[in-house]
Amino acid sequence: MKVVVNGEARALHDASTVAELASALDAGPSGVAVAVNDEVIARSAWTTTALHEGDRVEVLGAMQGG
Amino acid sequence: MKVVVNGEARALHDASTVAELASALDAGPSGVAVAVNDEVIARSAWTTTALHEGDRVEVLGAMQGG
Amino acid sequence: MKVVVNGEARALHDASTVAELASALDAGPSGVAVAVNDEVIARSAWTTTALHEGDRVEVLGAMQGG
Amino acid sequence: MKVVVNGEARALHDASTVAELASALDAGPSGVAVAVNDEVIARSAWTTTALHEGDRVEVLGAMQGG
Amino acid sequence: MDDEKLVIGGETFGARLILGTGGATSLEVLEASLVASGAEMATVALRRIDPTSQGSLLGVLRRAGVRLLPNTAGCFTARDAVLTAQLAREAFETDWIKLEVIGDDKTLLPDAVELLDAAEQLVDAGFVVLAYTNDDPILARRLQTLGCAAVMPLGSPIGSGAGIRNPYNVAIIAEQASVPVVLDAGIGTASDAALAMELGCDAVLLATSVTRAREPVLMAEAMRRGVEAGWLARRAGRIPRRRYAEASTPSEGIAEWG
Amino acid sequence: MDDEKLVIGGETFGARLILGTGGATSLEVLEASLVASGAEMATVALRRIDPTSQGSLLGVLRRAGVRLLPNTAGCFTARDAVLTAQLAREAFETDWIKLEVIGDDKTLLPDAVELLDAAEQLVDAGFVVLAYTNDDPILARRLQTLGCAAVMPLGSPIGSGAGIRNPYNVAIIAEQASVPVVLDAGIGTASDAALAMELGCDAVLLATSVTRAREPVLMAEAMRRGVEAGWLARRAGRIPRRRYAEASTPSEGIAEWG
Amino acid sequence: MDDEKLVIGGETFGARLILGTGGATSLEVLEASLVASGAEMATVALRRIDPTSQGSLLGVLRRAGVRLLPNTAGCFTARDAVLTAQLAREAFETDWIKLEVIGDDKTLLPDAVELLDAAEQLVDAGFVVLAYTNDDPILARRLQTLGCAAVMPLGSPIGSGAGIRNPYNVAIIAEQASVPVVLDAGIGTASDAALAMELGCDAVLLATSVTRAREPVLMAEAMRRGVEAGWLARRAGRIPRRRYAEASTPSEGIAEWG
Amino acid sequence: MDDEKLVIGGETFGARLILGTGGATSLEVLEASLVASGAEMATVALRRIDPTSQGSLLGVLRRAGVRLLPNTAGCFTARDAVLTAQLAREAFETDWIKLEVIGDDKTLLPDAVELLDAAEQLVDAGFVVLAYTNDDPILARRLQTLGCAAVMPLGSPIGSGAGIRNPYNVAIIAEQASVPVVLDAGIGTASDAALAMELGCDAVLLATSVTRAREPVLMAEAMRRGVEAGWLARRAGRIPRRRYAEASTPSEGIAEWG
Repeated sequence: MKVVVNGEARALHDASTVAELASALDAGPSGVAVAVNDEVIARSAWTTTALHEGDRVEVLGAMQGG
Repeated sequence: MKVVVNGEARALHDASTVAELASALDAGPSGVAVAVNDEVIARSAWTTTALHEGDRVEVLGAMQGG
Repeated sequence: MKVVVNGEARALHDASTVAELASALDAGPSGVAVAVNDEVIARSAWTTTALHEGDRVEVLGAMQGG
Repeated sequence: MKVVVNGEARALHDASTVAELASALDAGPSGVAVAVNDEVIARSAWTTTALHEGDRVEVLGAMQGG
Repeated sequence: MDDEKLVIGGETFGARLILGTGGATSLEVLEASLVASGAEMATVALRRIDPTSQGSLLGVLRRAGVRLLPNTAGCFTARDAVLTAQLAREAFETDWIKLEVIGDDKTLLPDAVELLDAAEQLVDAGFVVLAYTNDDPILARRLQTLGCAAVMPLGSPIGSGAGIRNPYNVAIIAEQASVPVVLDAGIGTASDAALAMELGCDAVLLATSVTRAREPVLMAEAMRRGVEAGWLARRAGRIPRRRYAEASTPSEGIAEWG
Repeated sequence: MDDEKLVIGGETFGARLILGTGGATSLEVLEASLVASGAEMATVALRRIDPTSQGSLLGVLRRAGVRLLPNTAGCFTARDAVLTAQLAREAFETDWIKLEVIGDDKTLLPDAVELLDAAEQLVDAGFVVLAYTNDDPILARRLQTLGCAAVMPLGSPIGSGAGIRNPYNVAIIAEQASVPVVLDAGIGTASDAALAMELGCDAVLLATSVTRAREPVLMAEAMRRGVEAGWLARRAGRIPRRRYAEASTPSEGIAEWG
Repeated sequence: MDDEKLVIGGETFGARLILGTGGATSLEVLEASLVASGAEMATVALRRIDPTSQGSLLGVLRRAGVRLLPNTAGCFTARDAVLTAQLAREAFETDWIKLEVIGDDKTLLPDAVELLDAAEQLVDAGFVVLAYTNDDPILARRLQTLGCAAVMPLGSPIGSGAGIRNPYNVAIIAEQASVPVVLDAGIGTASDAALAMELGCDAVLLATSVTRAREPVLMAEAMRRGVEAGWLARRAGRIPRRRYAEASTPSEGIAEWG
Repeated sequence: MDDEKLVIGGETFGARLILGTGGATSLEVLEASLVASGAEMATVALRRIDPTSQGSLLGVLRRAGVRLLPNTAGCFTARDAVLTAQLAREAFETDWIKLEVIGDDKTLLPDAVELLDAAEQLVDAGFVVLAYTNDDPILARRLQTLGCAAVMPLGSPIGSGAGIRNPYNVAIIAEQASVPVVLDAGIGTASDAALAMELGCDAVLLATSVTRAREPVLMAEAMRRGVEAGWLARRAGRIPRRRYAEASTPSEGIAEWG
């Protein structure tokens, strides 16, 4: 299936979860947050949240700012 | 009956209208506006608007300001 | 003889006067002042003031300024 | 004899010196300077500087300032 | 100059000074000040009538031939301001309103939230809204977007005479505006009025600085010329500010002495 | 206003703006600027004549009917300034001199020592000395005591357009002066000129801000009105500056809503 | 000093300087700057992760032992700001949020309407909200009333280094506040930071002035001392400003010469 | 910092704050203020001795280990200043002198002419002259050329607490100087002291702002840190001032919402 991750198209195998995506992106054990279709996904729900065709995923982390 | 005009109690004969009150206050043909119980009374409706016991009437005119 | 007029060398015939130099420079009847060797020469003295070899002459007029 | 010390008349026995006056004023071993008739008297000259009738003496010391 | 008139709410004004009437010690002084100021619009407040002394203020304003600009001074809520505007419309037969909604008795500074609410209601009700606002460029843009006929940022608190405390913000508001910008509050003296125009404002509204000056009529005249001076200067294109000098007299051709 | 004319060196002036001529791009523009400014006095410098282009500057100034005020621009010593003043007297048949003695090429700031020396020599030689000075009140007092006809403190460096950097000193100079005080240098725009007058100056002398403006003639007009505005405002007696607001619309008689 | 600590959201801070991390040229410089600044809280933004370079910023901040203050930089609407705050809470395990909702790309000035909306939502959702606001005292009061833990007025636009353009408004905000006031934006140099504290602010938040200084670590140290200096000076009670002099050396006892 | 000490008259100072002693309410407070300020030099005046109370001021200054800097406060002529300096040399066994020659009782502003005369005489007589001057760059240069060990321009009149009224002139003086520049007069609070250093001064001399603060010892500490902050900030190289914003948080990588 195809999803959009941080603004770029990305092919994932079916039934991928947020946790798997985060892992693929090398997201560490903390400091990262995920939203799917403008909904925040708590870290505790990453393993149980499946992604679907066309989902817009934002994977965000710390950057200098402010 | 008793009404409150510009913050002060005032006795009026029953069935007084806004127009009569305005006249009693020497309000001229223009430059004055009236509200009864926080509702604006158009000048055209002054003669047909009866006052009632306890009405709060504001009779306002031009003053230097601003 | 040679004199220096407004910073530039200039050959004059012997016995030249300030008046002759001013005239040669098209200096009008007013608006011009002359100094020779750092001395102011009054206009009334132009015709009687002879120049000498090596004199430094400043011929000055109005310019926008200030 | 009479002298003026710091703006006030003061009677001194004849042949008084600056050193004696300073001592009378409790001027310490340092921190004080003396002028007589607008002349600075070096401390080394205090004992040898006699005062005379009518001398104006300024005896100055440290004060907060600046 | 003739071809660059001030247009507010579809109406054209030759004068760029608007006079507030508050504080005048007598109607005679007010009338003379109006004339001296050259103003074509003047504010008026709405207050409970005093049977002993009504009427003549309007007479003065009519004789001066100025457009009335009722205000909502003293209102703290959108609801009071809207009600006041409606009553002013009845009393003075004009849709024009100087909208003031303040948030504080001590500073008389505008309350952005109530101001926006009132502005929206009044624009919807057909008023020509000239909105007194603080010097916040984003708020000014919102007022403009809502349909206000003019935005009127303050220079400093009403009546303070403290001039224009943040000229940068006033300049930014003027740069971004598509409706007239009127500097409204804080002017203390003529140079303040000139500066307002130089910063890009289209007009200046002031009251206290004239009415409470030692000589109000003289100050009215001063303000008129100050506004004209600033308006001309802006159009004339000022020289840049430099840190050091730039000789106005050329050094070429300078005499040399021995 | 008629009864409060500016008097310098025994001569009366209706206008309180003096125009410097430096920097004008053409004599036509200069002439139009002079007219628009209303100035009755204008400066002129003395430089080596250029046979190809002499004469017409004086023609312009004569047609404009202004009094000539020759300057000593570019002089670094009392001796050069005195010599220049003497030559100017010969050339322009006037005892009036704008005395400039500068200490530095970059700032063109006056040199107090040479300035005082030159002022003393020129006063003794019968000149009417208008002395360009920095904003030092003590130096200004010394110049006045020497017999200068006017003291002319700077607002900021010549041609910088940086306005009046130390308004306090200018105000102190004006308070203490018994001869006219002319703000001379640094004016950038009309509000600066108005401010100078409000601070207590009797006149303003400016050149670059007009001659190098994008539209010199418009700016000349702006400056004229700015000076008038400031002069009127000072006489009108401004309101005090306050930290907080002071309502111009009274709160008495305000309507009360349920 | 020990007994007058800064308390925000129930937490006590010894340092009154908060460091923004934006603009640092390297994490090493940032870390050294943090140490030099003495800051106990630092901002962090939330951006799309870059797989090639993640992680170490948090490491730096943890080593420095500072509290994380995520921001909502770049958000133009309440909705985006709230979403960003929620994600920051997930990512950084903190309820604290520096709320920025801007109205304009060029000025980065706050949008009062969206800001208030977001503040209300975030306070309701249990966040400790430090609200970046303009210097509008009425808006600041509204933010406080909504339950913000701190109000953070700007001195001038973010990153402008233009200092505190309207010190009066900042002082009014500080006078009226019952929650800490943090000057947040516009600081350019140490005297600006000192001035902020002297005006009544409880702390200063700055980033660009340190991270983009020629020597960031030195500037971090300068800012630390500047904040301390201003804080001490305010508590010490400054002398009044006078127009004229007041001798510090007494004239009594001065010698008299003949 | 260690390698950039202040050197005046061949002597090295670690502290860049010099304390004037005038105005302290007691010697105890003065002593504590000296310690808190970190000053290594302090001024002292010369006045007629008061037999009832002499001696202890010098004791305080000696205990504090500071260098004495006698002043010529109250002198209006070169002659009085020279005489005072000579007496100070006798009394305090130091060639160092803070040279003040004032022209006016109300402003206490320096008199350029008498100041230069006195400076020349004192330099010739072997004094180390630190000259209090106004903010005139040309005068400052003359003092330096005469051989003064430091030039000490005022920010505003002595004791006025009005800060630095013309920062441009102070910056120009500092740029051009080859001897140390000490800001001496007008400092009101810590941000003023920081600003003086940022403008390029090498040190700050102040008295009233500490001695007459509500809490002198606290203010002395504030001033110390203010001077350090400004000195560090200048060396750190501040960011430029901008009219508009410059984001400190990058917009790259910002999340996008549907």
